Amino acid sequence: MADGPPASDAFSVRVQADAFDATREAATLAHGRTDVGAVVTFTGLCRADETADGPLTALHLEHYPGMAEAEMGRILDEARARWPLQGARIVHRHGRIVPGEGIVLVVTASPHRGAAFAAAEFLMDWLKTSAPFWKKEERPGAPDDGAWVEAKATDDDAAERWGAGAA
Amino acid sequence: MADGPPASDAFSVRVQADAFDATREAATLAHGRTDVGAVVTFTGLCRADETADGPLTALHLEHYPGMAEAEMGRILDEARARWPLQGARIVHRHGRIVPGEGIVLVVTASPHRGAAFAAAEFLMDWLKTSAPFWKKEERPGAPDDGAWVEAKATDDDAAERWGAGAA
Amino acid sequence: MKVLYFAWLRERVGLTEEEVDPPADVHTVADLARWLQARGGGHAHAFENPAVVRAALDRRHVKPDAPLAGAREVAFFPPMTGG
Amino acid sequence: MKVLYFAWLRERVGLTEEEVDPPADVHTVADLARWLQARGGGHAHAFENPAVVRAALDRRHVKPDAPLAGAREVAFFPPMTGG
Repeated sequence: MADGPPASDAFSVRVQADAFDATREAATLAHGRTDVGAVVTFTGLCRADETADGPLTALHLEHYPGMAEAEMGRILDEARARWPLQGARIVHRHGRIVPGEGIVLVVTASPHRGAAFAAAEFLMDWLKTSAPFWKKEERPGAPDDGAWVEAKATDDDAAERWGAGAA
Repeated sequence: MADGPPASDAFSVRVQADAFDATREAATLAHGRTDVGAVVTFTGLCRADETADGPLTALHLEHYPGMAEAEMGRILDEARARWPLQGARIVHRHGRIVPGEGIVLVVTASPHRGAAFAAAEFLMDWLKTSAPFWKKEERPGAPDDGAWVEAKATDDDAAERWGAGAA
Repeated sequence: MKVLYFAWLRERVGLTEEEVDPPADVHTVADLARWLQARGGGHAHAFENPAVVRAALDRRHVKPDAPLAGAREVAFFPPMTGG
Repeated sequence: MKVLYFAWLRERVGLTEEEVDPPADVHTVADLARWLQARGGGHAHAFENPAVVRAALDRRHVKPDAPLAGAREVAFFPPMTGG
């Protein structure tokens, strides 16, 4: 802990319209520390998928300001209660996001690799199902220029495997 | 795939004495691509742990040149056979590494987050148990100035859960 | 009581938020959804399939049987698709 | 046949590698380890507990019962601790 950032900075959640720098976010979490053994970063990116209605040109992310940050903070607290984390960060974008850009970033730091991996997966699984964000496709060839993305049953399953009561 | 790097560059293993830039390695894997949905990076760091013999001042990593790269390549091939990866990179350092520095880096890119996470964990678990690297502690207060790190049964268990025959 | 709508519920209702003053027999979140649906028009369209509508009370997820009991802000939205 | 040693096996043997010419009855990796151990000195110390010695033939992991059969490079080392 000696020269690490104060505990309050080691854990944070953020919602922003701007692109994030996954690399810098991860670097700051362990920077100057000598007690971290494992850092896991997950970046979820917008993919340029193509359907019968043509290519996706962007995703529009709508969110519930205030609740989004609160819910992300609750998910982070739940992860801290389950694993020995030294730091964790969630950055989620809103607004228009084009293919190739990052949508969400999760970073976890722990003395042990198993905890860092598990916590990162847990955070992503719960973000998918409980953070109040909604994606709408921008697909110029589609009816109404694109539809709301539907929630996947597989995402619910992924979140459920961590057990009830989370987040 | 359109403007991504050629497939041959998307998958690589490297052993080096120099420090690596985790952030840049991850960035290059998805850079300019619009088909990647998830990037997971794992960084294993040298920790400044303290025992009755005093603080660890460094780790010395010995490796088997030639076999190390070959074995890392075989592990990577096994991961590619198991998950739909668009890119993966393993960088492992040898030589003297001080607390706070990275020892190993694994990056995986996939259309799907589950595959990216699973492949990164698989790569790390198998690296721990099958890549020919050995760590010796530099601990000035200890007999002989430090001992060889002993393999952990938990690492074997972690590798075993992926099933026999890997790597 | 302030009601917020998100994603396609917002589009169907045609409002991001509105102040409502439901009658005394509207006790739960599900009661409120039914009462809003009964208004017809965009509201009826938004709430036509209650099974796919999620709700939050004062920015916390709740089940349909949650009592409104003094909540200041109720939000309705489809299943989340963030991450 | 070239034999390589790593980590504490290297330290105990006192060599990083050596050329050896084992007799015809040395068929397997385990046979070779026993033959090396019988040399005494650093070799005896290195191979005193065969259960903690791992081996590779031509840069691939093998079990102790693997036949040497024409291998050019045999390596002995403790369980790996990379990653």
